[in-house]
Amino acid sequence: MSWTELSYIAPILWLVAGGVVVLLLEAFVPRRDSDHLSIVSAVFLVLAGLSANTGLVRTSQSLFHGVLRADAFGSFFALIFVIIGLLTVSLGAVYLRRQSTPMPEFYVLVLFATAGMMLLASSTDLVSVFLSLELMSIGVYVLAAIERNSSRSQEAGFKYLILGAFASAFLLYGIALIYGTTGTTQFEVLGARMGGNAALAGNLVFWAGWGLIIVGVGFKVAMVPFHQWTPDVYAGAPAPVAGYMAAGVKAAAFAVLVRLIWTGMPLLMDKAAPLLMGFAIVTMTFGNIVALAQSNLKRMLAYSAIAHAGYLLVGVLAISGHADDAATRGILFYLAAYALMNIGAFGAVTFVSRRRGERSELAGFAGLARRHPWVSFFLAVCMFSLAGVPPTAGFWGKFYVFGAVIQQGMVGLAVIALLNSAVAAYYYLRVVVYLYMREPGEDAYIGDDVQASAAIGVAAILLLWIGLFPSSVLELARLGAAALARTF
Amino acid sequence: MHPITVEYLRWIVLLPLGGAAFLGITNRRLPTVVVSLVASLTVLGSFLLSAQAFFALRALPTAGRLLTDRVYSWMPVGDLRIDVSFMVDPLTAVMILFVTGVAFLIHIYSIGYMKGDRGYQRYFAYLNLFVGMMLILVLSDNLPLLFVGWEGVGLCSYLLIGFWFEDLANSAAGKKAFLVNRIGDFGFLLGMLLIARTLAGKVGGENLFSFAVMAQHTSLLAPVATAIGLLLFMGATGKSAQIPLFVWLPDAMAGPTPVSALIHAATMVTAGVYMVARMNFLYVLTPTAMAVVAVIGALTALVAATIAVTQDDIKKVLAYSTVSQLGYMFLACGVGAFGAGIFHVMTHAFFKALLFMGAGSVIHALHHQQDMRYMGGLRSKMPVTFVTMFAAMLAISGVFPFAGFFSKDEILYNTFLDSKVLWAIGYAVAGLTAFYMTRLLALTFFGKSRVDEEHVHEVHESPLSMTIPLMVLGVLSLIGGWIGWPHFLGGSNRFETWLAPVFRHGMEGEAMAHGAENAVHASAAAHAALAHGAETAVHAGGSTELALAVASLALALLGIAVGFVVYLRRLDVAEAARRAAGGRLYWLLKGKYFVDEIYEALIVRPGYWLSDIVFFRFTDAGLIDGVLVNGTARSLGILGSVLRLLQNGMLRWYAYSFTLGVLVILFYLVRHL
Amino acid sequence: MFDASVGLNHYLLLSVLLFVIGVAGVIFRRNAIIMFMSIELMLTSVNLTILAYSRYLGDHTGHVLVLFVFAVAAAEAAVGLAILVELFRKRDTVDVDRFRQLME
Amino acid sequence: MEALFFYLFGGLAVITALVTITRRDAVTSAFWLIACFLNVAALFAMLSAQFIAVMQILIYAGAIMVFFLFVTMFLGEPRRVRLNRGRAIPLISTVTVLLLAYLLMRITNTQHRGFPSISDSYGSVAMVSRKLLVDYVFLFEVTGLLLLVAVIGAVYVARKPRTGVGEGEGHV
Repeated sequence: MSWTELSYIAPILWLVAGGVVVLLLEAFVPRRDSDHLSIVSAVFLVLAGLSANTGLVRTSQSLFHGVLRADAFGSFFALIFVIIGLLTVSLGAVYLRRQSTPMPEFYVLVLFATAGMMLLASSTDLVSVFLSLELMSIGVYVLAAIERNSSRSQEAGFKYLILGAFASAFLLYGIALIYGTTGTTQFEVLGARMGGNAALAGNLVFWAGWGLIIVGVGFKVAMVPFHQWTPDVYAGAPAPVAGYMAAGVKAAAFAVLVRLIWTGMPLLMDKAAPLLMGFAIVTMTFGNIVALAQSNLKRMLAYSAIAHAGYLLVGVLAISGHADDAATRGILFYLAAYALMNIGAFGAVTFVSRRRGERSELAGFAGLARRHPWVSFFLAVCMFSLAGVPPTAGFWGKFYVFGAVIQQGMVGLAVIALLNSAVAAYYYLRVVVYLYMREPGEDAYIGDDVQASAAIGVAAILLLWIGLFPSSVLELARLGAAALARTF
Repeated sequence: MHPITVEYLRWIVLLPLGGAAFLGITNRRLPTVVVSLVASLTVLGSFLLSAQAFFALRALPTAGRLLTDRVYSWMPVGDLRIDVSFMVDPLTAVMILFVTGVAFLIHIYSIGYMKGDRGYQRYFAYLNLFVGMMLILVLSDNLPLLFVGWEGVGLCSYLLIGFWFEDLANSAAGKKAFLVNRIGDFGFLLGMLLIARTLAGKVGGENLFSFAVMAQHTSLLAPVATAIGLLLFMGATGKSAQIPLFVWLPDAMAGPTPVSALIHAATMVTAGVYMVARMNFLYVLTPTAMAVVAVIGALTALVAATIAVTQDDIKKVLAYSTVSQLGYMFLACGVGAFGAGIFHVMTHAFFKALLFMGAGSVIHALHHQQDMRYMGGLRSKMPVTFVTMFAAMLAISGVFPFAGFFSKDEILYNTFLDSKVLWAIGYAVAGLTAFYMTRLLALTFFGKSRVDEEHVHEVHESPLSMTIPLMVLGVLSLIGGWIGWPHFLGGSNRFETWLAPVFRHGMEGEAMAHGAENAVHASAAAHAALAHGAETAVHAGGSTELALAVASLALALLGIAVGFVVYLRRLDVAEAARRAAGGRLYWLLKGKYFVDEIYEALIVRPGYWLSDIVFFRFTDAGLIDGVLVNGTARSLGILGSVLRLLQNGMLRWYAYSFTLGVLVILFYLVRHL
Repeated sequence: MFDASVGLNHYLLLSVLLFVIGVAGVIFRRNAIIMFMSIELMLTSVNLTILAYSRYLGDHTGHVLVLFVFAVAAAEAAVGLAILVELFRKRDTVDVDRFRQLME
Repeated sequence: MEALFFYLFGGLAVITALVTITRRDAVTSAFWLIACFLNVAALFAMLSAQFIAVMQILIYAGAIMVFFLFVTMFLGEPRRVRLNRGRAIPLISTVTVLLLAYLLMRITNTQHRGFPSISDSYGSVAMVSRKLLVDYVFLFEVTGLLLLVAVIGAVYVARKPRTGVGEGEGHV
């Protein structure tokens, strides 16, 4: 553990330091409100963001005996997580201000869980994958249950934890089987051994290991049928946390999935493609169909999250393993856009919510545009982005991912995905209908918080900005994808 | 040949968009005058810039008529370089001129029409946004940017249809429009991705979606041209309301009348035609796709026209008429006469916008009465509206020398060269068009007044801001076609000549595609279109064209005559016919106006059978409404409600289904290894 | 020197048995605490697999992994039981079938 | 001799595990689970993982299970949370579980291999700690962070809310 190595993981260290500082501040400088803590957290997140991506553009450095890898792929995700963290902290501050009891642990947990996400995205060892996944998850379990006065929140946390631990056991089983059959947990060695080993290709235990790892990661990305926690937990957790989960946990899990797929290319794809294809189709179709029947924004977003997991899996299927892989690039871009639109959408729930009870029924959003034209506009942008309407970032995400799929010759799969997103437009659109074209009812929601609307605004404006000028984000995504190609 | 860069092209788009942003940001806080000025002046600015571009273009030699404005590199990474880049070639010049021109007139008209409406500012913001999006669509030099405009106009159309959102049916209509368009967009997007797949990595880092690059690489596209052409056309059927996706347009008439005039007559619905014409280099590679375009166009024209005959709602008549005329335009593109199609797009924009705005004027005067059964005799009370609408009627019916005559004649002539059957359909539709438009005029302006007693004395001509646009468009409906004065009448068809460079590729490509035995015929068409070329070809076609023109003029006049006779003189006959025909027919027409017995036997009954049973009830109500629109939504919604029962909150069930998933994976692995 | 009677597959099969018993506990039991303990059983059974493979490979990575699993199990138990206690205070039950405020 | 111990401890582990998940009341279950873990620890030891075996007894059977017991008793069990018998779902789930067992066994049973001989130092504290504190020292630190998060979380959730605002809204 040299200083050089530590300097590569500076973003993670900043976050951990930030968490500790917030913890100490809370213990020794107690205050009634916790706004100062949100500022401290934001400062450390910014420091983490600034320290990311330094000198990693063309290098790919193995760290700590192959446990982590510092490369552009990891730093792309580090930047995403910093943005997610910043938006979550600012929405969380709004949420915390409304609570009767202080819960400064919110910031600590967000910082630590974000560190876990970064670790996960840089992990190149199955042991490290397991540990950082748990570091992230445990933080998020508590975050989901953070509203102590609400048994809904705690039920959400508990359900997530039980199912998460259940899934972890399967993931661990998969790791055990792969370790046993290959004798290694390190991605690089694993990739090398898979490359020149015919016996391994026919080894059932080895493939069962991969299958169980897909189960474990599939749980985190909400792949059907491992998705069941998603609607309940999104609905029960406070909106800022739900947004954080939708954006961050999904991105981190896809990061590790993409790294794993690259490690096992091309053998893994040959074997797993039909299986993954089935899961991808079922996942997006199920998510979209059930989302049609939702009348609650948070639940709708949960099912939409499932559907988007399906789209992303379609993208994963198109990973070719060649240098300059279009699918990987598309997935990275998609995840960045997806994170913003979800945080924006859940932010709107934060915006209209009150101390007692969260407000996320669609009916309550009726006519919101008259009272809050800006927030409505931002929310509409998020919805259009989710639906993939140009020129928002969501359009480019879909364009890139599905384009890569077609380029790989999987036209049928792309057709299914595109039909799915055509259906999906219906329920995203319904939100816009409510915002702009419905008379507000008696219990119509109103919001008053400037900070919340600013956070949603940042997300929406970034979405538009990325949609209009996608080149910078795409360049980062390209570097990230290229890092994988060069490494393995 | 290097295109000339002119930076003002972007301002054609940015002016209305800026206006929309300004009006949107200062939500409901500006005085009416400021709103009106900002909204209409930005569009006027666009019009003036378009005119400047047009004249700049005209000053250039024929082969070099291309202005571009590359704003920035949108997507510069890897194989897929995409620019935000605008261009004006002769085709675009025509489009932007009439889009901005008509839009400006409609803005002026709206100032009067929307006076006192609560959402005045919001309305103009949407209208400006729409114009901006439409201009992006036609100015774009590549497909993805065109798609932005494509989706953008769909969005604005949706917003404007649902403008009076107090009426729930309106937002439902908006939803229908959006959804049908999404189905079309699905095809469009897929087509675009197929192009990317075909061209990626083969065009050397250029903007592979730009029309120029695609046109240069038609040999690469040729193997998949049919698939791409059909997929893109699927998008066009959605946007331009063709079979089977035409159902949204009549419902879309729920919005304010100027919106119908702008979006559902003059501009947005023609986007599909524009796109097909723009992609002419691709379509000529694929006779199959061309045939599909032509057949769909002809069928839509016929079906919509027969439906229009039976409608009582004045806006519904115009809506179906629009669908029918759009069919004409596709028919033209399908037979390779892209120039004629665009010509009809332009003339149609003039007279159909006029018809809608005239109808709006009537509706305005009658306190939102849209049912023609409660109109009549308005001729003397609304003279300006009457005269201008009469001109538009003559134009759409194809009476010489009104605008519609020239464009319709050209379409029919070109169709005749390609297929006699399609020509016969088009010819019949021409007669039907004259008939139902006459019916509309007769019921609205002639005969005795059937206006509600309470309002009958209040009926008066609309204010100047509404009548001036009517008059301008009336003049355009008369003279707008003269720029395409055909050779056989001693003109030089300057419109065709003007567009010829754009469709040059197309003509050559078609000659290649048709193979040896058809090459002569195809090149004859090419020469006819190039017009100033081979004198002999023109001459040979001249007599046929003249004969066809006379025939269609005769049919139009016959249609008009029959229309007037039936609806002014023989209403008693119609009344008797209704009783004779029994309740079923009454149910069909839901009104008391019936066509003559002969028409009933010859046209309405088959037309009814065709339109109502086959297309309306089956296609629209059953298939489209039931399955596609509500179907996807409702039946999937029901399925969704069932599936969400899986989400029963039972932790153990979640763990169980999780385990089932694991079983599936393990079972798969055991079976396949 | 190979032990002919008990080999790697014996340990693996035993581990499968324990794992599936754990899965059964999670699926069948309504008592949240027993459910939780079943998950601990699953983790332990995986540990057995890991150690068997480690022994087979003569490698110590598995040992390290098992130690980490201990830590993770402890962490999950601490957080999970804490949430459960709070839930119990509000709902007065540990029957997971009655944790159904969130559904559909 | 080794086979005998394997079947003895293995059999006992399976039996105690089965008993664990079939007891009505969680306290009893916890005791049986501890018994199961002790048997598993013996199996660990047979796999030359002496250090892990000790840890299994100390941490798992000791600390973690004591924690379970403590919480269970704190909650005032038993609350008549029964096994639900006689419903359709358990039948299907039984089939599912048996299928899972069958598939996993069929998969793992392909490894028909004995154990190679290894050096005496295998599994010793020294060897394990070298691996842990050299190769995996970074993850060792991460584990510390993980436990810190768990402690913060657990303390936060279980702690009586500090009703600083005096709203009196805090639930009991």
